[in-house]
Amino acid sequence: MLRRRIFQFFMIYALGIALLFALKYALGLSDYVVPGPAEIGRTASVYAGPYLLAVLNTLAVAILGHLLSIGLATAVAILGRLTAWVGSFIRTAAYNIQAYPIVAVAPIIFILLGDGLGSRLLIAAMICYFPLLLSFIGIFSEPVAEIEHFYESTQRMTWRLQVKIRAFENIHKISTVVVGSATMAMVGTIVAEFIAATAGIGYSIRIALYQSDLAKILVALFLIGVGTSLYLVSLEGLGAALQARFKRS
Amino acid sequence: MLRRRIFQFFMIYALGIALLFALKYALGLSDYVVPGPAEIGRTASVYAGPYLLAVLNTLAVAILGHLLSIGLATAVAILGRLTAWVGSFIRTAAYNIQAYPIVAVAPIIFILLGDGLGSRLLIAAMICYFPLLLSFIGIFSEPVAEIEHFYESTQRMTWRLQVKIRAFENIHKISTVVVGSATMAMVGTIVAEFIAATAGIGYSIRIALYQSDLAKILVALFLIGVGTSLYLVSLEGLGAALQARFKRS
Amino acid sequence: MKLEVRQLVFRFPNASGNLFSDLSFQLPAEGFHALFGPSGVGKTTLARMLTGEIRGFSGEISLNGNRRVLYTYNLERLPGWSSVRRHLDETAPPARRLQAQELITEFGIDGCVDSRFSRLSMGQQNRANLVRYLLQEFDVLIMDESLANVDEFTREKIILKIKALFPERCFLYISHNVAEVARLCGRILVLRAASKAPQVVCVQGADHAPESPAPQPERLERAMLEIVHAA
Amino acid sequence: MKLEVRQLVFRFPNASGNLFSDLSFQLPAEGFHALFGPSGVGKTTLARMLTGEIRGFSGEISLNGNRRVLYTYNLERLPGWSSVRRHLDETAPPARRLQAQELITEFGIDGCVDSRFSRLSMGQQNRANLVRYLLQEFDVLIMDESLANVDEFTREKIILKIKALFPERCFLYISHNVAEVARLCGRILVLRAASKAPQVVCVQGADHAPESPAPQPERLERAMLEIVHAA
Amino acid sequence: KEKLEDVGYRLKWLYNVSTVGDLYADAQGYFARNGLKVQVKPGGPERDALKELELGHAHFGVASADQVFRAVAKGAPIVVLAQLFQVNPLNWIYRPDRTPFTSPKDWKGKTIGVTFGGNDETIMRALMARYRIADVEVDLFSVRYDYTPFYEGRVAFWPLYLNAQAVIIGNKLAQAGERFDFVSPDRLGVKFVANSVVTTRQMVANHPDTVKRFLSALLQGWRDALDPRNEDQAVRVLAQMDRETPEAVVRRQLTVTRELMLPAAGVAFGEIDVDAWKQTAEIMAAQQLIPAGLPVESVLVTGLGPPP
Ligand SMILES: Nc1ncnc2c1ncn2[C@@H]1O[C@H](COP(=O)(O)OP(=O)(O)OP(=O)(O)O)[C@@H](O)[C@H]1O
Ligand SMILES: Nc1ncnc2c1ncn2[C@@H]1O[C@H](COP(=O)(O)OP(=O)(O)OP(=O)(O)O)[C@@H](O)[C@H]1O
Ligand SMILES: [Mg+2]
Ligand SMILES: [Mg+2]
Repeated sequence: MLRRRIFQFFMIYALGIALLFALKYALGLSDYVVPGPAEIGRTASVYAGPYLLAVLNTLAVAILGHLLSIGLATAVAILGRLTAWVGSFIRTAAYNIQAYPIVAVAPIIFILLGDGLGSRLLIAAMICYFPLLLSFIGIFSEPVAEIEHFYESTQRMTWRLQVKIRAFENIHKISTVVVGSATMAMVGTIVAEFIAATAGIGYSIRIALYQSDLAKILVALFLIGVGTSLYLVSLEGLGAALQARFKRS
Repeated sequence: MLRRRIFQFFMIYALGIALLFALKYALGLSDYVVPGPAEIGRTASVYAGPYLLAVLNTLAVAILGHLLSIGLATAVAILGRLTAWVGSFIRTAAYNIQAYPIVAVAPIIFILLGDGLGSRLLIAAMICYFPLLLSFIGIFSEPVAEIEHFYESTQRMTWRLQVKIRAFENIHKISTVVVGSATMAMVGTIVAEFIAATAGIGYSIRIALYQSDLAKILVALFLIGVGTSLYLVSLEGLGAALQARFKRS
Repeated sequence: MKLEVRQLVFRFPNASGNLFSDLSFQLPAEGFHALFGPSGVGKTTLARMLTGEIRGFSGEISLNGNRRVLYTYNLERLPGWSSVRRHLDETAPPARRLQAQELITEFGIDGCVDSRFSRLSMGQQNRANLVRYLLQEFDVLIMDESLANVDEFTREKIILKIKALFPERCFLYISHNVAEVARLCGRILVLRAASKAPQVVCVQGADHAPESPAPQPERLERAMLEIVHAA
Repeated sequence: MKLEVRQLVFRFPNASGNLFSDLSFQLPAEGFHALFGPSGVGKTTLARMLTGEIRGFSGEISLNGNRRVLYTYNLERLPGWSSVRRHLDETAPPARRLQAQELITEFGIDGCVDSRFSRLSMGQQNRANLVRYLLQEFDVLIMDESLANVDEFTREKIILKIKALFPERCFLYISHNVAEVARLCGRILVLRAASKAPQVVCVQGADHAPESPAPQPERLERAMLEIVHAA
Repeated sequence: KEKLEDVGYRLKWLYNVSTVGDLYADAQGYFARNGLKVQVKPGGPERDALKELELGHAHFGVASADQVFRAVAKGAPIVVLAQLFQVNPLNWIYRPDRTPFTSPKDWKGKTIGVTFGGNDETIMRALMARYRIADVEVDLFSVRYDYTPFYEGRVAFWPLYLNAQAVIIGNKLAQAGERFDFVSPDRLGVKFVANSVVTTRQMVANHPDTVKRFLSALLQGWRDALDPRNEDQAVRVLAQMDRETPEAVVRRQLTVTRELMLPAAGVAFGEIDVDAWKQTAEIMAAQQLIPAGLPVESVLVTGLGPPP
């Protein structure tokens, strides 16, 4: 699994680079538009180390943000199931806030939260939780009649039970979305770092852009890809294990 | 429906503004940090017109991008169902590319597509399609045994049929995600405009940010909210109509 | 305190004709009774009306204080996160844990209740689900083909057990097995097409009870004939 | 070209004991036969082995050229995007459209096939699904309680129709109704607990066919007794 | 040992050469010696020192003149303590071989990059006004952090900071064997003030002593950081905070920074060029970015800094 994913990622990355080089030599773009292999190698040898640390830093925050956003999505989705008005109000709120580009909201966030991990986490979570929310709303708002009938007709149904039933019936879909949203957590964190300009690989990317250094960016993207793949694999492992535990006996 | 959504949005917006004002008067902040009602009113009277046009412009692109991303997600999800290796390769690709912050990839996109509508659309679609993809992969990769058994055992199953069956069984979830992802399309377009374009509300927001003019941003956010709500409502209407068509007879 | 239905008239929206036109019957407050009739005649629909799940009919349904009408059908499932036994324990009132075990044994599912519901055979699923309901508080329990996938021998055992354990409750058993209902049920409500009048014919069954002598063959014969003719 | 099973041994992973220990039987290449046995004894499992869906057993199953073994069960559903009739038309080979209509009428679902599957009553769903399979090419069709929710009268009509239309095919009918299988089936494979040997006893049924005189009561009696004793 | 006074200092941009003096003063203990414990916080695109001053997140900050005027115009209680850049580092890079430049007249018919809403737009419009170039005569291109359009030659003049990016971009072009040069608004007579040290009126009124001690330490730090004799030290200090920029580049950047910051002989470092501020205000007023007749002097607090 891990081997495969990493290998596949390498292939994809190589493909991308190849495409860039093809373009470079086809259009005869000079080194400052698309850096040559030599320069990329040089950059890698210098920055691989520090960037790796930055990526790990980012990954740590991303994992936190991911957990946060899972919690957030679950909460909102459950509230969104509430009686007509309140529920739709909460959904409207979630949707509308989502429609605001983080870049526009960021200054306000900084005013309210100041800088530091707080706003970084919040921004990451805000970017990552929405895909989760959408699936969760869809899943939690769709009854599973053959199972729920008993609890309904014996007045045993509580919202927790209902959520549990629907979540369990859709465990496969849920784990797909949760695993997949890990990448959103990653990108969310990077963007947060990018605009909050604190630390992590997002910060390095910002500087690389400022220095118009595509080589650095390519190195960063490579490490981000590796980091993400690792996280994805471990999550998939976790998900598989959990599902197995339930399929057993 | 429409009335309710718009009303709810107004409430949410009012809430946000109230919060800011509370902050303003509590800390005695100048109009520069948090603009006062007068200031906002003045800005609105001047910029409401042009910003409205900008929002409509953005909305148009967003709708295009939304369609694009729905197609993209469907395609990738269907390909992702392919035999073990290819499928997982495509998923890996989709996931890893997703993990790249658009800001970091943007330069490459511009090199490839130049600026203009092309990259604007692509960026919007890339930001919006992933939530769809996640749900679609989850849905399309989960068999519906009681329905598929017949087609499997009579060698009638084609990938189109399979997708159709699974999509139809999950029509509720799908329409939830599709409708919800409209907001992603909106934010995606705005971000795209923010980093790329010279038109649309995202572009206006960028300028307002440079001028650190919160009043303008608040006006923009208001119009974005209205635009998004309208789009959401029409989509929900559409979805309901479609579902009704199938529930009939 | 009998259950009574008067002049029920109903048609499904977007259905061509009436499903029920002037349907009336009574049911005693106790005993094990049957709702019988050809497939598609409206048994499930009628049941869901008694529970109030389906509305929009004219005529009246008076439960006369039978407050708790439960409805169970053969397609129900138990959640998958724990074994059938645990679910039964969790949903049974503490006072009835013992009875739960008794039912499990008598219904012949002791061997499989420790695995998850999805692993059970259809008949095992039917029985596990039914046990669940029997452990609840109810005045009337409507069993919609709840034993459809169980073999006849076990089925009779189960029904006799139910009659023995809950003599004061009212059961309405939907089944397609003439011999079975004729032999084991008290009243047999034979539901017929809306064209026929009366739409419900009530046949007296042999109402065979445990520890009582087997009903005479001719009595059974008669009941069965009445049912078949009515249907 | 008979269907033959020799010394089948199987246990489910994480199941305590063997489900099948040394199970053997034969089935003629033609005719309407039954697979009978108490709930939970392994009928469905055996069926899914014949179709190759369940593997990991020892012993051998030789279809002897019965290439196309189809398996249908009573919980199957038709997709919801168009009416039952359209689905039947789409899945029937053009040559058999007429037969499709004939089956629909004979099975008594003409009145409901124009609505979507989810609207049908359980018995109607059973029948609609079965029609689908009968219109396919197959050598052996295993019907796992495919008529469980249909009334006995209609059920007999359906089975007789099937026997009349497809005399050269082989059917394996899983049912819990002793009288029915004794009356209508040729061979009745009675499947028993793994503890008993042989695990399958083959009883000769009355194999009643359309337009043939009703089988004598005593013959039926005998068959039924044999079945009950075997089980 | 008496405890130091805590002070927050929000820079305008990320740690880079334009902040070397701020970091130097901190690293070399100048603040400490003046009894201050200063937290030097990096700025950034979404950061605004002025807002943080008002919110009390910081006591001092760095902002450019246009930011200051925008804030003051909206009633922000901001005052300027010192002016770091004597010459605005914002320039336009171009390739003389392709688009020779002698006077702004040469811009006619060319594509010029500006950040719409940014101060480079303001400066460009000021230049155009000064040299009577109508909007229609040039083609303004909206720039972002990605230089591709300039690299590909689609944009002839591209805005950048002479002491920061210019060195890096210059290297790239040089490596590619291309000649390049810069258009300096300052030399063309447009004096538009850049990074300056700011604080709130309350701060000056209530804690004049703190302000004095902070300012003298800060300016001392800047002077020494830019002193060629301390270059190695300055480079080391900066490298602590900004690992991303190679040393060689930093040294070049320092040289350029000196030229832009060190005042004429006899003028104290950090001296506020009042005329430049007035011109900045006029330029902005002319473009309706701020109301005309803003009381410029009242924003500038002179005479707090140490003597030359
Ligand atoms: N939602 C619906 N809309 C329209 N017609 C319906 C709907 N539900 C059921 N019907 C029709 O109403 C009739 C009665 O259905 P019902 O399920 O009550 O029959 P039943 O007696 O339970 O049959 P069975 O014994 O097969 O379960 C059937 O003909 C069915 O097609
Ligand atoms: N996946 C499984 N894992 C473990 N045990 C199983 C599994 N599936 C079925 N069983 C057990 O195997 C036995 C046979 O199941 P099967 O469904 O074949 O019975 P059946 O004869 O079809 O019963 P019914 O008439 O009720 O349908 C049952 O006791 C069941 O609990
Ligand atoms: Mg029914
Ligand atoms: Mg079975």
